[in-house]
Amino acid sequence: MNKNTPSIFANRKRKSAVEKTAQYIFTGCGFLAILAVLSITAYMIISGTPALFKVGILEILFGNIWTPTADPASFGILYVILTSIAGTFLAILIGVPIGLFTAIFLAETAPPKLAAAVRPAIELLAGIPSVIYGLLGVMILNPLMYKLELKIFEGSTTHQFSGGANLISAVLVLAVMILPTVINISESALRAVPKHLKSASLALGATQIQTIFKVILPAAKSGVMTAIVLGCGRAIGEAMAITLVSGSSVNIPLPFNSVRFLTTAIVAEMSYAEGLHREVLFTVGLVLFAFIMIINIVLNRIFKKGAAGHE
Amino acid sequence: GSEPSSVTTAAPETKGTTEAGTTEAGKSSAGAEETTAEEKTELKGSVIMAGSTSMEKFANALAEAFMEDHPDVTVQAEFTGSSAGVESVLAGQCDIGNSSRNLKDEEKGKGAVENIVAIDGIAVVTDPSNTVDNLTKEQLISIYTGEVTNWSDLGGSNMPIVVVGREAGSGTRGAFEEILGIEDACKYANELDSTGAVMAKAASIPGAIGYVSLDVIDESVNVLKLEGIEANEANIKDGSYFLSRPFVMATKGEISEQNELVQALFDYVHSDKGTELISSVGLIPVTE
Amino acid sequence: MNKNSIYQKKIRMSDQVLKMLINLCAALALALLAGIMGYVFYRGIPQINWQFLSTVQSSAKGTFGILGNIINTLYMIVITLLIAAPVGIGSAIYLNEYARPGKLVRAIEFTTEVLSGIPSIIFGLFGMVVFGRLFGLSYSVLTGSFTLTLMILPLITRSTQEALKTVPDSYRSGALGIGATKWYMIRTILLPSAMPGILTGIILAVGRIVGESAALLFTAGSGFQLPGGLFSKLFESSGTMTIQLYLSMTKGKYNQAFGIAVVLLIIVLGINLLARYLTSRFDVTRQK
Amino acid sequence: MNIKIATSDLNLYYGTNHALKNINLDLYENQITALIGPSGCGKSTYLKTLNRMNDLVPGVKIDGKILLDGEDIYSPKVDATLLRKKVGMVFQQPNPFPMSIYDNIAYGPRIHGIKNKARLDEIVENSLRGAALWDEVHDRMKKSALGLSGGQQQRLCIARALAVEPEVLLMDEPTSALDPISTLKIEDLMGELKKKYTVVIVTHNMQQATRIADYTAFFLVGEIIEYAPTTELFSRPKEKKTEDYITGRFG
Amino acid sequence: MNIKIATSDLNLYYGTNHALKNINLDLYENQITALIGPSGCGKSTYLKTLNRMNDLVPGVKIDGKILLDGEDIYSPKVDATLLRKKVGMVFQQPNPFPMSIYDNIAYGPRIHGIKNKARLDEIVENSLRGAALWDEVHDRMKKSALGLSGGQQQRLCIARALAVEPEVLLMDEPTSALDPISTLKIEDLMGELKKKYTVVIVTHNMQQATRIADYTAFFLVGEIIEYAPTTELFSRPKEKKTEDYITGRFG
Amino acid sequence: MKTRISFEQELQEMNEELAGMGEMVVGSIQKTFRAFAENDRELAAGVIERDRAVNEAERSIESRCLMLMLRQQPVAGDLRHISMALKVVTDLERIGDHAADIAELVLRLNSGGSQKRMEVLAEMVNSVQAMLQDAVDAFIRKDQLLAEQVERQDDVIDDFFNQVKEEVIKLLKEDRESPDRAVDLLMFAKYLERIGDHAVNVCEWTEFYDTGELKHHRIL
Amino acid sequence: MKTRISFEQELQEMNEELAGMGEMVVGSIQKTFRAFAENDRELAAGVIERDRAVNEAERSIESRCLMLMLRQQPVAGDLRHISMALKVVTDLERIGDHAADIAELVLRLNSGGSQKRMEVLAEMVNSVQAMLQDAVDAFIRKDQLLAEQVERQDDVIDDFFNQVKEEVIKLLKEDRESPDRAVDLLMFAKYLERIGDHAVNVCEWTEFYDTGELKHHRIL
Ligand SMILES: Nc1ncnc2c1ncn2[C@@H]1O[C@H](COP(=O)(O)OP(=O)(O)OP(=O)(O)O)[C@@H](O)[C@H]1O
Ligand SMILES: Nc1ncnc2c1ncn2[C@@H]1O[C@H](COP(=O)(O)OP(=O)(O)OP(=O)(O)O)[C@@H](O)[C@H]1O
Ligand SMILES: [Mg+2]
Ligand SMILES: [Mg+2]
Ligand SMILES: O=P([O-])([O-])[O-]
Repeated sequence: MNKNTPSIFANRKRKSAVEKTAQYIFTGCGFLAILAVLSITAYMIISGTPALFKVGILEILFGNIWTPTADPASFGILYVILTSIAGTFLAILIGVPIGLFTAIFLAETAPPKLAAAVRPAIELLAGIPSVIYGLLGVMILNPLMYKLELKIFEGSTTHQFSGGANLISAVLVLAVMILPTVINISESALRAVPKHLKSASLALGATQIQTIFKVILPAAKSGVMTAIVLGCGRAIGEAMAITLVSGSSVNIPLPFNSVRFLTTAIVAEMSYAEGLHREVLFTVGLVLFAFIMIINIVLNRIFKKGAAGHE
Repeated sequence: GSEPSSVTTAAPETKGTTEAGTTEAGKSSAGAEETTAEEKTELKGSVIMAGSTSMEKFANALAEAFMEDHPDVTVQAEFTGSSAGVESVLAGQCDIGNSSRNLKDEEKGKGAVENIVAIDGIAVVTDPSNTVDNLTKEQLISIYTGEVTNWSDLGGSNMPIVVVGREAGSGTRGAFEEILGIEDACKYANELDSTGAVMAKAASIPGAIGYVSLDVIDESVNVLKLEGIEANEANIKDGSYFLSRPFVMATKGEISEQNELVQALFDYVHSDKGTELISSVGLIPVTE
Repeated sequence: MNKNSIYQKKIRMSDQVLKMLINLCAALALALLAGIMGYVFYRGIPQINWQFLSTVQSSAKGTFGILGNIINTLYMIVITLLIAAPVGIGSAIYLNEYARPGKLVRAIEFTTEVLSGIPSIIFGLFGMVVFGRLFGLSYSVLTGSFTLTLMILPLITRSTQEALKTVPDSYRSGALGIGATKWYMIRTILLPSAMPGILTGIILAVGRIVGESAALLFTAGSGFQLPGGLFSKLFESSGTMTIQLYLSMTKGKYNQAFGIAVVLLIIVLGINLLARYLTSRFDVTRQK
Repeated sequence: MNIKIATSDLNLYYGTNHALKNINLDLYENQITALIGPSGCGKSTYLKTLNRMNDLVPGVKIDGKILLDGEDIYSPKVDATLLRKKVGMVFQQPNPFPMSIYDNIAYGPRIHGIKNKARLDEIVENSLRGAALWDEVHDRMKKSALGLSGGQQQRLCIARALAVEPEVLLMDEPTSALDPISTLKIEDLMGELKKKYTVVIVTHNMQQATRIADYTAFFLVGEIIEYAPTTELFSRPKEKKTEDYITGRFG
Repeated sequence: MNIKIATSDLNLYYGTNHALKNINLDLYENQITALIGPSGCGKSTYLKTLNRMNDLVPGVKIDGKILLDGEDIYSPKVDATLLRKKVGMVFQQPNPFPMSIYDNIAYGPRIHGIKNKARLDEIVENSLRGAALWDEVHDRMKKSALGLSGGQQQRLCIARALAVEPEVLLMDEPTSALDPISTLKIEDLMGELKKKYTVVIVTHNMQQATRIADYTAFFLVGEIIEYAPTTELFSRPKEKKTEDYITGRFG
Repeated sequence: MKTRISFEQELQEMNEELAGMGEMVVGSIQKTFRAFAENDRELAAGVIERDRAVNEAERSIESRCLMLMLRQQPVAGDLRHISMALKVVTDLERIGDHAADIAELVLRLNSGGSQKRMEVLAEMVNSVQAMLQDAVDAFIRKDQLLAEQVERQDDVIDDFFNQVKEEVIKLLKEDRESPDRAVDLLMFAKYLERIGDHAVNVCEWTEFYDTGELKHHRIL
Repeated sequence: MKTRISFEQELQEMNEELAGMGEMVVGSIQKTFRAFAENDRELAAGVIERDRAVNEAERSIESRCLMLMLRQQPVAGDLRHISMALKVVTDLERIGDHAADIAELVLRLNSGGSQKRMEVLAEMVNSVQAMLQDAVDAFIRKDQLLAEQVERQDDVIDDFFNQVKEEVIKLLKEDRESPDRAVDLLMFAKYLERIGDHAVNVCEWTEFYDTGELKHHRIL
């Protein structure tokens, strides 16, 4: 019935062996990623939770006295948590608008040649080690801040002078540090907005600015959101750049107070801490971890909802 | 449970064992520029030290000098703070834990052996522009506990005091607070995690005060007299300058139980060359 | 001549204000960023000389150089990529091409996302305990590389996935439609097409390795010596340039820090240029 | 018939690429004019000169004159946004904004300063009716426009263009991304539109041009080869090149 | 005429979506069969069952029988790669691989184990000739295939499919992304192809179906409404639904 | 939403014009025959006049059909409809022509004054008139049964012609009629016969519209 | 690369078949006239036989045209070409019919035995034959000049018919011819006249192919 045409029934085994092997290897790789995350998560939880119960959840999270080496030790990290929240929030508050507007400038309004020249420079800045921002913070920002502090708190007896190493300095360093990231990602999000949306808006008689703010920006929302999430992540996760700049004392996060972030708390003390103190530091890590997760999930949820509305 | 112990048991017993035969040509680059190839027995391998940042200068100098003598040996030093050093020697992560304070009993209880190799003073420093050049012990205490916040109260110009100190695990801080009897009572405006950082802060911030290891002192800061006594080798030796503490190179178990590299290193420290080295970096050798 | 002529220009206030804001922000940001670069170069360039680049620091001679750190950085990049690139690309291929979309894939993607969000300090902790202590690798290139592998794995996986996603489905169906097996199709069509994206990911990863500090301080250590041997180096404490920059900074050795910063900037610049070159070189859609 | 848009001696260069060569074309009011020609012959380019969308392309050089109701649209006095309000455009790919159906239509009026809710509602309804879409979507105005089918999206884009009350409608291959049924719907719609608007449409589909257009211009490498009433051009083209193209014997 | 592919009682589900309902269709050897029908009616789905490209879609359930030369292509013994060698496919969007023209064509033969350079050269030339592309590209075989025009790319894809010496060619709207001239070229090519291959083509363009197909099947929501010789179906459809669809009076 | 509104409308218009032409032709024939029966010269002259309109209708419908072909690419029923129209107008026009021809004869015959009526011819006239009426009705209403019935009528008409011819020859032989009139009468019958033929053609096209077949040949 | 190869081919085929039909019709007429002149009964019978083939050619060409319309959506010259073919076959077929009709007359007339030749008729036959030949030539070669020339011939033919008619009437009156034959002769002339008309139509469609106009009406 099928003249001399070859049958389609399988006859080759070797080929499928290669296929199978490839599949197994890739599957293995896929699971390695899961394994890594699981083990880190497990590790964070296993090492971070015991202290919560030993010291007491409320005492750790809402206590405001941090004397880990005293006897009896006190492990309240409220100020540290507040610092991280306030610091990140303020950094985002400063960095994101500036970054976003700069991105708009580069993607839409700048002369193409200027944009083409600036873009690689921004990329470069996004790639440089964050420590360099810290270095500049210490070198330039701190002395400036101290001058400001001396002016503002002149004659104050209650204020503890921080020598310029304070929340504002840290926030500014963070804000500048996330700037390239925010600019980069939101610019590419803006660029990724299909050109035809822009044309459609302009063709309706909208001005360039109206088009940018009413069409392009909303359309790039998810990308901008990603930029913010990443900026947030970088800001909240940064340690080395701000250990020196922030003064690293555990204090209530007021602008001119020397403060300690969740990250710097770990960097500062992890190396020598032991016993319960060490466990508490892991708890700090866990809190940090939780923050990152919350930011990711909440922000993702917000913008996914936004996007889902348009399905 | 608390994990350090389990980690400790899993760690390998020894580090820096002599590696037989794997010497490669490029390896002796450090020694190549040397004029004198030593006659000593061919030691090979590496020794890891970790701990005090105050001891950085000493540790680096020691490592460098020792490696000069033994080109096939690498001596690495990490500067993570005293407590961390002791912690990691106990965890088997390094061979020697540098500590700029005496070991605590619990540390000793876990098997750490206190090998004092030198004595160091703690200098109290301010920024160079500060006119105050002497503090009493009480004044020092009141500054660090936050009772006095302006230099004008101490005879200086009207300038707020920026209290700079070390992080909680620091040997320097431990010794400083212990000697002054103000453990956990200090109100730091800056808690920095290395000696150098304190120096840098003190040097750059007007009104700053900090404490550092004596051996790092330079012209960038103003060193205060305490109770009228200058911080120098002689005053520390005779005990009139009250801020001093030992430099400890802790091992897990006695020195004799360590591998030959570590033993050789301690031998070197205690040799004449070693003593000379200690003095040359501004420390006081222990004479025993 | 007609009621609604097109000859009447309108000025819109809100447009003007927003435009000004955009220009202002851009000017500020650009000035800031330019200032940073300028300042770093201004401070750093004078520090750079042959000795700075070709020696390691010496306490005895009181000289400073970063050759050891440069070599360490190279080690870190090579070893990390050797591990992370195959695994990352492999898992991306699994996720995109093999796994049936469903809970499992979503789980993996979610976890990768989580992984990429974890602050590096936490990786540092994890690496220190697991690789440093549990595996007994102590402070070493390997500890650092393993840790960094975890850190950049999501980056490589994600960027590879993105790159694979941008490969039009039509290529897949095209290849499968003429009877290619899956792996053959991946090897001959997908990977070459995705290469620019994959390379970008890898180069970004290199950037992160170069720039990383927090995760390395506790894992790779801060050693600055030249390697003793090609392989023994893997087990030695090795501070990268960024770590050295951090250490110099904390010690207030700002000049050294700026010198290193300049070198780092130049390296990052080089990486970027390389990225551009490679992505265009491997861009299969380029019409030759 | 009135001349709505008069083009004279128009030349356009993209850098050194002479994309439009000495175009002279009168577009008549309330007529549908189709632009046909092979790929790359300059149809879209010409269309875009009519509402100055080409201004946005860097390196474009234009000379010659285009008069809209006697006003030179390339005069420096012209406000391009006013021009574009008058000369609406619909694109090849349906491109609704990622917002609700209502907001899509209201976008234009809002931009031109209409805030009043009742007025907006009215405009939205009229525009949707004008685009023969009202019946299909009036009960889901708040839903995202991206949920519509391709053909509905394209009619939405037409409605969106109508909402700013243009006088001329430019359409660049408005049905080429649509299935035959949607295409026929839009073609039927165009018959309605020309009662109120002057329509210029670029199409690759010659049958479409014959079905809907009153006039047809045939472009070839930047030149107009022939311009005539559609049935004339398609039944008795004067130029050999036109005949070759429309009968598919080109190239 | 021989029956090349016999489909009987074919049902296909995407999850719970019953995409093909009880399809019975005999495709004749060396004939062109066109599948027409409105968007989403299952044309592509049916086409893809013929070379098991649907296997790649998760959640697909298929029952019924498809016999290719009497062999059940859904038998577990079937090697899908051998099947696809026999049943080639060309897609809507021209999808040349991002490699040289030569490598594109040689891709298939190489998969199937042909290494010999001379033999490959021969296959490449024959395939390109078969796709009426040889004359246009023989002097730039090493250039990237992406540099070709859309119509040339599509013919390249056809040549690529021919290179594995298939017996059946499936084409899913092969000209819908092309301009009219390229479309006509490909249509002309198909007339040649059917001399050697059995061709099944999905098209939205009914004129195209009338121009090229010997048989036409009209699909509607997953069912075959009518299947007849093309001129018959287009001049005297038996079903009202068919007539409504082909005369554009649908919906 | 309805699609192809404009197409439907154009088809509709074409159809109406076609029906109009059909009626016009039937009207011409009726008038001619009435003129013949009632000896009404004016009526006959009117028919001749009217032939122009019929010719114009033919041109107009042809034009419409070709425009529809050009613009709408009709298939299936639409194509059959339009091609039927395109072809059928020729027959209608010829019928119109013949009506005018007959009207001319009528003018001449009636002027002759011979009141002698030829019975067969009168019957034939009635027959053809009924047949044509039916054909046009069938075609306008697309009534296949009626169309088939009309086709069967053709033989009757042919018979009538032969009868008339024989009658005329007889009359001539018997010298009861002048050769002039005889020839005219013969022509009259010939025209009637032709009208019958064309009516059959109209019916055949009507059938074609339904089946795509013409005289049992598959055309579409 | 050439496009629309298959379309061109189909057009070509249609054209050839059309030319073939034209020649077939001209051939029929020639044979008929030869049969008439040479009194060749067999030849005349052959023409009658051959009419079937002409009818079939008409059907076949009509079918081809409609298929081309269906499948190729012709425009411009192609559309005019195809629609011309579609319309012109009707005239060709009618010419064929008339050839057959004449052949029948020839069978009858020749059997009659009256050797008396009517000169006018012979002239008319030659004229019509030449005219038809020219018309078909013009149409096959798309020769507009020739076509126009042929159209002008029509009046000549009409004149001939009237002459024949008068001649026949005269013959009858003078009783020189039997009424049977007279009627047949008249019909002969009538058919010739019709053939002339149809030849004109053919030429008109030929002109339409060139201009889109038919009798000065814009059709396309
Ligand atoms: N933005 C641009 N920059 C440079 N050249 C362009 C640009 N847009 C179009 N061109 C060139 O101008 C010429 C005309 O292009 P245009 O888009 O007007 O053609 P078109 O007739 O619309 O073709 P299509 O049918 O493919 O849409 C082409 O040669 C094209 O390459
Ligand atoms: N991969 C898939 N998963 C789920 N459903 C699908 C998938 N592909 C197609 N469908 C559904 O199956 C039905 C038939 O789709 P198919 O693509 O075969 O239609 P089509 O006739 O080819 O349409 P078009 O003309 O738009 O290409 C549709 O309802 C579609 O939504
Ligand atoms: Mg275009
Ligand atoms: Mg499909
Ligand atoms: O670094 P320390 O010496 O203070 O531990």
